[in-house]
Amino acid sequence: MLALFITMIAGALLVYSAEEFPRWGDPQQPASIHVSQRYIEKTVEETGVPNAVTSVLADYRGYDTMFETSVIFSAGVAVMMLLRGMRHGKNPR
Amino acid sequence: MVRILDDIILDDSIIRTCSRIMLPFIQIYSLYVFVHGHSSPGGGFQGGCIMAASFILLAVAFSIREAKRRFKEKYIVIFCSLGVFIYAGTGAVAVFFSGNFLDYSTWTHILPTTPVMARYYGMAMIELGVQITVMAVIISIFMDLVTKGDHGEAPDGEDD
Amino acid sequence: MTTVHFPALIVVTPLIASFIVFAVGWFDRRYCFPLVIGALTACLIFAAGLAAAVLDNGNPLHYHLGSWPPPWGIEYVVDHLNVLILLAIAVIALLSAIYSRSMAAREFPQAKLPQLYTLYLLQVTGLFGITITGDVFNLYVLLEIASFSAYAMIAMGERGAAFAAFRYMIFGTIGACSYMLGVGYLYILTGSLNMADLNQLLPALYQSKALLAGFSLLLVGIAIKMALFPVHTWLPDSYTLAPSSVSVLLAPLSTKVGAYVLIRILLSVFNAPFYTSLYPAAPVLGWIAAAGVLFAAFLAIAQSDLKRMLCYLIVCEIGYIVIGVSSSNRLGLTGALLHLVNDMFMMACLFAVTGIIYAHARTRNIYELRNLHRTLPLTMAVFVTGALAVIGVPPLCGFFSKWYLVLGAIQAQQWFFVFVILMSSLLNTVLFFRIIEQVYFPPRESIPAEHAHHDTPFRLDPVPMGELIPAACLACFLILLGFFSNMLITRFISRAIPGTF
Amino acid sequence: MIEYLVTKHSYWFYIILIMMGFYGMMVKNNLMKKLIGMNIFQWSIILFFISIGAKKGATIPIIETHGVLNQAVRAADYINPLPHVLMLTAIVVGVATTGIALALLIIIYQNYGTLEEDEIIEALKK
Repeated sequence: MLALFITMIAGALLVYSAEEFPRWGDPQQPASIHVSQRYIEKTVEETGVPNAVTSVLADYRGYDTMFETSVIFSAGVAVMMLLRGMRHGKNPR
Repeated sequence: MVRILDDIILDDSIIRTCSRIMLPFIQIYSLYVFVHGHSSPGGGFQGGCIMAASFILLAVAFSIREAKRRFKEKYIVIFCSLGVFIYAGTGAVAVFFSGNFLDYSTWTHILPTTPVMARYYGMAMIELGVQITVMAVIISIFMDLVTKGDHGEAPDGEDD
Repeated sequence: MTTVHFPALIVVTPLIASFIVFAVGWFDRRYCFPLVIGALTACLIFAAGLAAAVLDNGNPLHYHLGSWPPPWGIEYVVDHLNVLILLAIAVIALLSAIYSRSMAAREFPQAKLPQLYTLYLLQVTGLFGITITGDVFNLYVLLEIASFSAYAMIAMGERGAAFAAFRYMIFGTIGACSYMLGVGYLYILTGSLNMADLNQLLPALYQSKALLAGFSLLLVGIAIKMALFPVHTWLPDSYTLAPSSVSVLLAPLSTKVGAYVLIRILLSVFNAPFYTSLYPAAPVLGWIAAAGVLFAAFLAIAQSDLKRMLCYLIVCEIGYIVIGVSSSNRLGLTGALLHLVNDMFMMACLFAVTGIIYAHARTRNIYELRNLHRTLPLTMAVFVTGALAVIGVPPLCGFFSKWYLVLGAIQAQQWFFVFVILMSSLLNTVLFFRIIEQVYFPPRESIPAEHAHHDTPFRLDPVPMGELIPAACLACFLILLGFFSNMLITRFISRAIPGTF
Repeated sequence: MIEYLVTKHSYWFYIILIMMGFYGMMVKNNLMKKLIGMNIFQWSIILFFISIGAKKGATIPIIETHGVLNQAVRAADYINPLPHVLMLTAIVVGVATTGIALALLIIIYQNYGTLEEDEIIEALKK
C-alpha cells in the first residue's frame, strides 16, 4: 500500500509540473527552435547526407554514438564474462 | 535437463525449408538497410539487429550447433572488437591529421574528395563499424543466454 | 604532439585499449596486463599534460568533438575543477591496476581475466568521460558505461554477489533514468544540451514549476549514483561482496565521481541563487546529508566486517561533501572539493589494505585480526595511516578538508552541521581505534610465545610486491596531499569556484 | 483542465507509464517481474523524448534533395531529429541493461534455485 501511495504522489507531482510544457507538436516550442534548426537546414550542405537523423547521429553528435557502441560492447563482454564456464562450477556464487 | 548442444533434432521440415528460403533474403535486406542509412531511415544499428535476427532464426529453426558452425565463437570476439575499433579508429585518424577527434573532414588527406563528401564517407565507415559490432554482440548475448555459457570453444578449454 | 588533443585522447585511449585487450586476450592472455598498464600510464601522462596546460593559461580549455561548435556538437571543458579529479582518477586507476594483478589472478578463473581487464578499462573510460564532458546527455551515456562494467565486475564476487549486483542494477537504472528524465525536462524547456548554453538559457525560466521538477529529478538521479543517505542501500552489499581487486577501483572512485557530477550541475548548469534563495534545495540537501553522516557513522560502528564498515564510511564521507556543497559559500565549497579528492585516496588506501588482509588472513572479521602487525607490519602501518587520515589528524589530508568544511558550516550559520561534522569525526575515531586496539594491543595471554621476546628480526609482509607497493604509495599520497593541500587550494580549487560565491 | 488534458496528452500519458513501471519495480517480489517493470520505466522515458520532437504538419527528417537543392530548406517542414538520436542511445542502453539483467538472473537462479526475492534473502542468511 505504501508503494502505491508513493507512486500516486510522485505521479501527481509530475502531472502538476507537466502543465508548463509546450503543447504537443507546437512548431514554435524551444526544442524545435534552438538547436535543431541548424541540423535540418544545413545537413545536406555540410555533410551531404539527406537523412538528418543519420547526420546528427554520426557526425554532429558522433561522440555519443561511439560511446553507445561501447555500451553495447561492454554489455556483450559482461554477459560473456558472467555466463561463460557456468557448467564447470566456476560460476560466481 | 535437456543438454542444449546435442538437443533433439527437430524433424519438421516445413520450418526448416521456410527458414532456409527466408534466411538469405533477411540478410540481404539487412545489408540494404545498412547501406541506405544515408538517404532513408536505417543505418548501423538497425542493419546489425536484422543480421543478428537472421542468425537467431537459424539457431531456432535448426539447432544451436548449426548456428555455431556458421558463426564460430572466435569470429564473434573478433567482430565485436573490430567494429568498435573501426569507429574509434576513424576518429583517431582525424586526430592523426591534426583535426579534432571524429572530424571526418580531415579525411581529405586520404580520400580525394571535398571535405563535405569526406564527412559522407566518414559516416559510412562509422555505420559499418556499428553494424559489425551490434551484429556480433547481439549474437554473442543470445548464444550465452541460451546455452548458459558452455560453448566449450574457449581456445584453452575451461578446465584450468 | 601539443596538448591540444589531450582532452579527447584521455578518454579514447582506455576505450581503444579495452577493445584491443578483449581481442588480444582471446588468443594470448599474457599480453592483457601490459596493455592495461600501458593505457593507464598514457592516461596519467595526458592528465598531467592537461593539468599543466590549464595551470599555465589560466582559463578552461574547450575541445569541440568533430570540430562542431558547442550547442550543436559535443564539447569537452577542462577547467580547474575537473583537472584535479582527472589526475586523482588517473593515479588511483593505475595503482589499483597494478594492485589487482596478482589478486585478480587468484579470484578470477584464468579464462575470464581478459574480459575483466576489458571491463576495468571501460570503467576507467566512463569515469574519465564523466569528469571531463561538458554535455549533459553525453554524461548520461558515460554514466551508463561506468555502471555496466560495475554491475558485471561486482557480480563475480563472493556468495550473494549476483543478487547484490542485481539490486545495484535496479537502483542504478532508476537513478540513470531519472537523470535522463531531468535532462529531458531541461531539453524540452530550453532546447539545448550543452552545460554552458543551458547556463545562459535557464535563468529566464527560474520561476517555472517544470524546471523545479527537472532539477529535482536530476538531484534524485545523482543522489542515487552518489549513494547519498536515503538511497544508499545498494552500496554496502555490492561493494562488500565484490572481489577485492574490483572494489579497490570501484569504491573510491564511482561515488566520488557522482559527487563531482552534483557539484558540476550545481556550479555550471544552475546558478547559486536558484537553489539557495529561490528554492531551499541546498539547506534540504544539507539536512539530508547531515542525517546521513550520523546514520552511516553509527552503522559503521555496528559492523564487525571490516569491508562493510568501510562501505558505510563511504556513505558518511559523501555526506560530508554534500554538507560542504549545501553551505554554498566559498569556504564550504573549498572543503567539499578538497574532501572529494582526499577521500578518493583515503578510501583507495583502506580498501587496498582490506584486500591484502583478506587475502592473507582469510578473514574480515575485526575481532579475528589479533597480532596481525607481527605478520603484516607494513600493511598495518598503511592501515593506521589511512585511519588517521579519515579521522582527520593534522599532518594527513583528512584534517584540512574537514577544517574547511567546519569553517564553511560556521560561516553559513549552520551550527547543527558543525556539530555533526565534529561528532562523526569522534565516531570515526572510535571506529578505527577499536580495530587498532584489537591488532596492536591484544589481551596479554593471546601473544604467541615466540613473539614474547622482542628481538625477532623485522620481516617484510609475506604479501606479493605487486600489492604492497601500491598500498604504500597510496599511504604516501595521503601524506603528500596533507602537506600540499594549501598548494592544491590556491592553484586549483580557489579558481574552480565561480566568483558568485 | 480539459484543455490541458487534450493538448498535452503525451505528457500525462508517459507519466502513467512511468508510474506503472516504478510501481512494478518497487512492489513485485519476483525478480523477473521487477526487470519487466524496469523495462517499462525505461521505455516510457523514450516515449517522452520522442513526443518532444514532434511538429504539427511536418514530415520525417529526410530532406528531399531529388538531385539539386532548388529551394532553401524550411525547418518547419521536418520534425526535430535530435530526440530521435538521443533515444537511439537510450534504446541501446535499455537493450544492454536487459541483457546483463538476464545474465544475472540466470546466475541467481543457478545458485539459489528461485527468483523470489524473499527466498533468496533467506538462502543468503543461512
